[in-house]
Amino acid sequence: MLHEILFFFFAAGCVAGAINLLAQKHPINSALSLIVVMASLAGLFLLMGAEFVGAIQVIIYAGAIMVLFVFVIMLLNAGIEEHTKGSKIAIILGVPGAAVVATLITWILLRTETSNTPISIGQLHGTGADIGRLLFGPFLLPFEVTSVLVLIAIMGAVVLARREDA
Amino acid sequence: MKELISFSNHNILTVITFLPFAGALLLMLFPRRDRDIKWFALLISVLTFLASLHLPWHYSYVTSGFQYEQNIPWISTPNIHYHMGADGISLWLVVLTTFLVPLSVLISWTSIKERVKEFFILMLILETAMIGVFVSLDLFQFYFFWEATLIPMALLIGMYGHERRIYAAVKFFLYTMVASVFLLASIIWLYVHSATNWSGPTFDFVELQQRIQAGQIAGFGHAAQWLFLGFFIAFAVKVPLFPFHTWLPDAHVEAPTAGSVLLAGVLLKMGVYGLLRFNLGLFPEAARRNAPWIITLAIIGIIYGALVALVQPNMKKLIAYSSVSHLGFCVLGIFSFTAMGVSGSVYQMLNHGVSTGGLFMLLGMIYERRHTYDIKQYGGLATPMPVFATFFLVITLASAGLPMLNGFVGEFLVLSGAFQARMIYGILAASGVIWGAYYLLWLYQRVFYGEVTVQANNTLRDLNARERLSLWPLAVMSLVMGVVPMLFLRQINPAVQAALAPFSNGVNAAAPNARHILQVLAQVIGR
Amino acid sequence: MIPLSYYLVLSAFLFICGVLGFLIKRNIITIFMSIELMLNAVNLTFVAYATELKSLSGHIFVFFVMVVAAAESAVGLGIIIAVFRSRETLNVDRVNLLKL
Amino acid sequence: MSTQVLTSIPTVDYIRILPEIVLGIFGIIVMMADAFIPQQDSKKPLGYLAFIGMVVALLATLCQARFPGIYDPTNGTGFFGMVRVDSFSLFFHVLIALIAMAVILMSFEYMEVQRMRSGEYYGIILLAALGMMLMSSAVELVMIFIALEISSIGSYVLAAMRRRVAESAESSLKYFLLGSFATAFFLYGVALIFGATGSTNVYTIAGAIRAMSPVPPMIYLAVALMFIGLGFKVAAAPFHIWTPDVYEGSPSPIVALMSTGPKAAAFAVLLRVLFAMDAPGWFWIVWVSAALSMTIGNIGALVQTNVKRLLAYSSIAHAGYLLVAFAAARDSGISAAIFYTATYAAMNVGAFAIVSHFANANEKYVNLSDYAGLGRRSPILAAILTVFLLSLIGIPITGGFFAKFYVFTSALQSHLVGLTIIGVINSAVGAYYYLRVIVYMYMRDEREEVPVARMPFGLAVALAMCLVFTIYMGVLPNQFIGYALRSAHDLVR
Amino acid sequence: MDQNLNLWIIPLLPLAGAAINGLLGKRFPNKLVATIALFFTACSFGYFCYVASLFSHLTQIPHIESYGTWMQAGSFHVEFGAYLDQLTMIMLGVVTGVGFLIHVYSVGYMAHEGGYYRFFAYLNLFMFFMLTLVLGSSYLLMFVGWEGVGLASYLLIGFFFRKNSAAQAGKKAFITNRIGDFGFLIGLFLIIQHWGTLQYDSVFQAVSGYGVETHAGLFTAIGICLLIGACGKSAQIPLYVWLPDAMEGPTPVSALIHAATMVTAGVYMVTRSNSIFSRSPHAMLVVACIGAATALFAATMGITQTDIKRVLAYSTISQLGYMFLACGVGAYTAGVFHLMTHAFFKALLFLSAGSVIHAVGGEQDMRNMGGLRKYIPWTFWVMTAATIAIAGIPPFAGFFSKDEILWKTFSSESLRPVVGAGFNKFLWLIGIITAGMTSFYMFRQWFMTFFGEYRGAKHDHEADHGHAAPAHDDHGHGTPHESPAIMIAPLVVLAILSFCGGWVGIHNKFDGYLSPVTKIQVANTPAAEEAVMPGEKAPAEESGSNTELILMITSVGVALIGFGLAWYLYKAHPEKPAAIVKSLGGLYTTVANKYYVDEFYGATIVKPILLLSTKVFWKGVDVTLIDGALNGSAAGAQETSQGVRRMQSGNIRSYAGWVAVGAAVVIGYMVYVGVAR
Repeated sequence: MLHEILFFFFAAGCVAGAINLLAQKHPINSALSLIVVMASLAGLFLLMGAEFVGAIQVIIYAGAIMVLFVFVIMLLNAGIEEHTKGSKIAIILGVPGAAVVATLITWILLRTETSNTPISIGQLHGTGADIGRLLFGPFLLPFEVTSVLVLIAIMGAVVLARREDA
Repeated sequence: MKELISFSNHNILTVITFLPFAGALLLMLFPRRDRDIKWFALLISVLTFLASLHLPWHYSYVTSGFQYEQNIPWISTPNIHYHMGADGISLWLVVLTTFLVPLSVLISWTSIKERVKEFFILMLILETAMIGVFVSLDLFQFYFFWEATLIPMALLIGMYGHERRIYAAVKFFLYTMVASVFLLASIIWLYVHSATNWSGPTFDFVELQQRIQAGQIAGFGHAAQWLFLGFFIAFAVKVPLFPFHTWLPDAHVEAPTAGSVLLAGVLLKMGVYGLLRFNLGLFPEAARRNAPWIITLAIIGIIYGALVALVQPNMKKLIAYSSVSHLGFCVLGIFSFTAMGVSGSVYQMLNHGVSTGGLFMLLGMIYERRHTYDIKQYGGLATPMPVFATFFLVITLASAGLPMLNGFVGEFLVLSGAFQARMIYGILAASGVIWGAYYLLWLYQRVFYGEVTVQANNTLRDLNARERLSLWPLAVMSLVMGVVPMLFLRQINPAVQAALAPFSNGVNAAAPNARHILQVLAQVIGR
Repeated sequence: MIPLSYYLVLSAFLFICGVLGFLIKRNIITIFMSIELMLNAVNLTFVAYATELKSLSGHIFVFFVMVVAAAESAVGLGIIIAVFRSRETLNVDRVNLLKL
Repeated sequence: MSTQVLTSIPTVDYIRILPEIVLGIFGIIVMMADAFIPQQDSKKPLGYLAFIGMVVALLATLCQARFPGIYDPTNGTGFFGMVRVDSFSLFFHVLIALIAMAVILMSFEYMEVQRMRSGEYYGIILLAALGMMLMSSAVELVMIFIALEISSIGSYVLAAMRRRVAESAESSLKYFLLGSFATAFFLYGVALIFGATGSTNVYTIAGAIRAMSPVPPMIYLAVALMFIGLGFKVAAAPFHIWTPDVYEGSPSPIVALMSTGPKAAAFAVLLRVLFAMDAPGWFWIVWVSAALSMTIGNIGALVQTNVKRLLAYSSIAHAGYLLVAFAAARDSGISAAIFYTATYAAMNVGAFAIVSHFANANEKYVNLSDYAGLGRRSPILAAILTVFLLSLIGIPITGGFFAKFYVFTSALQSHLVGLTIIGVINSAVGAYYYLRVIVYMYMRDEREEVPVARMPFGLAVALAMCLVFTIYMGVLPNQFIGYALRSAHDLVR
Repeated sequence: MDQNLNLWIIPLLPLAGAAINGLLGKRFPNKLVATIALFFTACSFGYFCYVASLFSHLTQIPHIESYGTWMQAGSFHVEFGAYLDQLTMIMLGVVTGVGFLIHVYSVGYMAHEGGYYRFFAYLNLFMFFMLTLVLGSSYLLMFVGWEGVGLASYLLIGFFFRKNSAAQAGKKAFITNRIGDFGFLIGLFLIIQHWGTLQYDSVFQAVSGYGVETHAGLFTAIGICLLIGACGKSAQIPLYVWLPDAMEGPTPVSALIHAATMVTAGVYMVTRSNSIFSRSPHAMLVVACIGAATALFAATMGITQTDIKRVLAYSTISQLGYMFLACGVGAYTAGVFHLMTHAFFKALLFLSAGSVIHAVGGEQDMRNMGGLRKYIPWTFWVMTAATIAIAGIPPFAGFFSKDEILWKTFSSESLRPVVGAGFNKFLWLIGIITAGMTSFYMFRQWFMTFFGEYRGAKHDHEADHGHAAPAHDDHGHGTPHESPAIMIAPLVVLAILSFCGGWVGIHNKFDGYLSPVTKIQVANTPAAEEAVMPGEKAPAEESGSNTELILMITSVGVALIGFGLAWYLYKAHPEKPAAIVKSLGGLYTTVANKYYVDEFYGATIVKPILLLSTKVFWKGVDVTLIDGALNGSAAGAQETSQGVRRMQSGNIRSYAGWVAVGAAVVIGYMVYVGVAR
């Protein structure tokens, strides 16, 4: 029962955050909504026993990444977004397209039998230790390669942020 | 000695084909000293011509099929061979090519003043490609050379042409390009479906012909009509057959003289050659089925081209339209499926190369002096330029099909062949003879006769030695081809017989009634 | 017991919210946040499936997605700063020098 | 699972990622060396270093090829099934290394002319190349995703490298936002396929899909989502929309890289996903996408006056031709696609090399009208560009011809007559706009104010590479197509 | 086996002359040019005489020589060869003989013209082709000569090429001939189609198996096709229009080509093909009708002409009509006989007309002549002989041949299968009327030229006179003067021939000589003998000769009436014609304007064709339809391209929108496949 309550609580948080993200005019509000979504997701992760993932969801996403976002919003002094009508296509084609996509995905997800499998706490424990074993075992190579990804991101960020002197 | 001849017989086609290309490569290394470049280009092209004389010289009358064959694997996937070979038809077309190129070099001697090096490089590359088209027996290789002619020619038009050169070059390029992709698709289809139980797919013309005749190609029955059309459209545009001809006047008017000469003299022949070699050779049934409307188009082309030529105010355009008319004869002859018609058609190709090539050279000479092709700008030229007038007259008459000059033999045989196939073909097409005389003589009258009307024409100088040198061979050839056609027909005839072998029974084409045309159309649409 | 489909549909909803955000938001940063939302939605799917399949590689995937998201956000925000520097705007409708 | 942890990694596995290791090391060296070069100095030494790195990576790849057992068919996978070295991956490794080498070479001059001082430029190229290489050898979706991101992020950054130009930042932004957008779709697809099969390894998934009967719609949905993501990366219609803008704004050498390297790698992934993974149901999607790409690319290019934009549209069209080979499937189709990728890389890199040479400071001269009379002022370069353009048209004796030829041959072998006809008509239409460039170069009167610089050595080498390759593929494609066939065999084995 | 006569020498000699003069003549002095031209022509004539001397010794006639294959395709082949029989002999004689005389005349006539070498080269070239025409052993060689003489005619008519009218006339001649040649070609194709060859011997051999057609069939078709060719060359209705214009050429040319030789090629062809024509009464009928109609029609126009050469031109057409009439009624020999005599007197007429023109300094309008008798007595006398000859007054040559034709027209039975005997009488009537008219206009010309007072101005108006031959200005003559001896000499020879050339026809000698050529075997007609060999043997010999005598007297009478009328109107009462003209009004204008035939052709054929070509074909089909469609599709592609461009709005959100739509489609399809399968 608690499980259900928690699920619906976090799910409601996700949904509300996502809708608010869309609804808010000021980016900082959107960013805060996104943090709500992420935090709720972390809750959902924990609900499914994904401890490690839930933790880093908070640390990396809600913590690091969103802080970066907020920082940049502040840095660039972004105000309330103007309501420009730059794109009719996005509204006329894009939104119906997205709606179609949503409908189709949902439909398929719902009609697949496996989807009805109940998920309960403790089915799978994604503890740090297990994850670590995997990361340094079969997923060693991706893990190591991630360093390259980070490296390239750092170099890119440096290049982009640096002022080019004439 | 015998080994030497056998060796040279084996390699001669390669030598002829790639000698100009080698020359072009060497030319690239030349410093930009125009004089040396011209002489070198002339030397190469003359050497090629001399080498090509080997072909008729050592032609064997006892063996049938292709001669001077060379067949070595080139690419294994797909199975492409480097397969050279010539029969009586391609042999003379090769000689025609090598004959016209030195003359084109001569005619360009002073008219090309800028980017001389590029000009002659392009011309020699073009020669290689043109020869390659005629001697390729591998369909892929054929297409390879076929496309390769496109670029140098388009560049020659576009770089050295007149005011609307770009339009003309692009039109020429696109027209032929669009058409030849269908050729490519058809060739690939043939290749893909040519595999048999005991041998892999092939591009080899001879091999394909055998497999088609033996019915070994899967799905050929259904596809034949489409393949035929795919080949046909590419060749018909090149010929050019009405209504695909509109690129030709533009291309000719804008092209530099040498470009026009080679365009009319050789490139158009590639289309007719293709029709004869491939459309007839590979799809005899479809050819017979489609002959009525193709002949109809050819006849329309003959009359239509002549009538439009009649009213052109621009000399070069006039000759261009006359080409439409003349090439109509060639197509007509081929699709008459009679020995006379086809031999005549091949002969007409050679004739047209000589006489129309000559006309374009003459127009080039006058253009060099006055920089206009407008007929109104001329009149009375026979007074200041009698030698020019004489040459022009000879070539004009040759083009008009005067007996004892070359045009007659071809026209006569074609018309006679067409007449045998179906009386009305011959009668309608023969009316082209009247128009031919009309527009050519009218042109001649307006340009050469009467008093000199434009002051600038009074001081025109007559032809110089170089120009005469470039015209003499044509005039002589016109006469020789008119008087001793057997020199050429001896080798053409067996090849024509071979080409017509699948048509030997029930030679006559079906009646060209409206119902038949509708049937063909329905077939085309219905698929 | 919450069926798997609840998670999946929730995830799909979030994903589409991200897509819609991309389509209707004008501020570049918000658009970028929409993308993050999409990635988060995918993460939810991964975790849900991982639980269902009792396979930890789903978690691993989420881990990598996060790393990638972090890297992307570093670079992405750098790009946004660069754009802001040159155009003095964050409105995506005004960033259209390149067109046609 | 715990036993796996204990299993030590065999040495041979390191050889399986040897080129990547080399590139990683050289990337770091370049990055660190950057610190020792004063800000205002030319970064050319870094370029040399990067070039050497690429050469070493190339040698490493060749070393891989020589190493016994490494790409032995049964035992090609390493790192717990993360990467697989086979003819297919080797092919793309070599291709990407060569592309990167050419791009580095042409960048020397470009950096000078554009007064770009970022040493990271070369480092990022190296690391991005690493990502691309890894894409071609990765057989695990995690690995593929990360590699894809490495190459993408590298491309995003490189696209923004023209720091003085607003367009560059904008193109980077567009690339980045839309790229991430598409990546999200890809990722979603991965998630679904993971959910449906319980695996992220391409070959395991293939096995699972084969075992399933009927294949659940979920798989189809997942394949659709993955196709959206990858279709975006290869610029296939209808996901091509970013291409012209991004290509126009990015630095020319980077466009050369972007339009070939990541694209080739993405095609490799697409090949893996569609064929090795045995993805179902995609035939008509690819068919339509191919037809659309060809048509939109060629039609769109007709009226372009900016050469880079024109080549961008052309790249959409070429993606379409490539997809024709995909639709044809079978060994011949796959090998045709592989062949096409390589040939397209050669001619396109060559074309962009010349474009970047002519572009001059701030890429001022990239309009068609700036090319007027080039044939006279710079005959050699114009001639070389002509060769590339002719190859792009598909004229014989150039590689482009054989590339198209193989594609259409395979299409006809699979009885795709309709697609073939659309293809050949398109290649005829496409001739027009390439020809327009040639027309401008040779047939229009020159504009004196457009300067023509001398051809620097680096560019010459890069051009020579591309030219030789283009012609070689056009005259003797034998060996190459043979290799492509073998790769195709390896891929689906 | 007969000896090889090397007949090729006969045509090749003039060709050699033409080649030498044409290629090198420009640097030669006029004397040398003339010598070369005369030498080769004379040699040709001489060789002909040599052949003639051997002719009677030949065992086999026709004597056929072959020199090798000209062309071959499939089973069809044509040889270079010579075909020598009596007909050929006559034609060779006329061509080389008269040709030589006219060459001689030209030496004097053309002495002061520019392009002397050109003239003689052309003239020799003409000889070559004409000899090829008559000597060739196949229809194709005949066609070669046929077209070749057309070329020579074109060149020579346009000899004064600076004159637009001359150039125009040359072109007109060539093209009108081409129209005829078109028919000829079709005829040849028919022959090839049925007998696979064009060699005379093979064709005639093949033909001999057929009988006379009772209904129009193959032979009629061939015959009419050949006839179209003959109409073109021999200036018959409806293709006669070129001949009057051809008078723009130098007068010797008119004499040689447009009177004596080339224009008679049609008659030669019909005669040569008699075995074909004789098998088709229908074709014969057409030949006869065209001949008769042309004879009459041209004669009416001749009456109104005032240009001395044009009168002769129409007279030529009219006389050719006579010959066709003869051939049409099966009297080939009569036709050829008239051909020969006509060659003599018409050449003479032209040459003396030339002499007159020469005398009065290029003037050709008879209204500006008169009284020339005193100034140029030689010319006067030879012209008198010729005029009497053409008028058909015995014992001059024209009388014999013309009388023969009229008699055969009256009596022939070869048309009997298609028309009744009355039709022959009708044709005869036309013939006799024409004869009267001929006599009238010829004497009119004679009177107008030589009698009365000299009406010519003093030649100072030369510059503004359209018809003036340009090069006579250097004479500066105030009064008409006689031509030099070199011109008079050929005239005298021709005058003698005109006088006595007809005597060979007495007692049907000529007929007998030619009969082997025209005698053919027709398988299925019992009456064939008499039908096709009229005069050879007549069942009612006595009554026939009585009728013949009556007809003879009638024709002479008519000729005399014509003379009398001419005398009355143009000698006795020179003011009368004007009054008559006035009274005739529109009729006269119509006839004087040649029935407006040229205008009619121009308005109904030439103009519409040019208009059609320009407006419909060129501007319509080519530019608008085909290129329009192409440019339209190109523009369409550009439009589409602009559309594709507009997709590229530059807005990221729009791009995302496209991606979303694409995604929706892709996902939609895949889901459809996944679920539906």
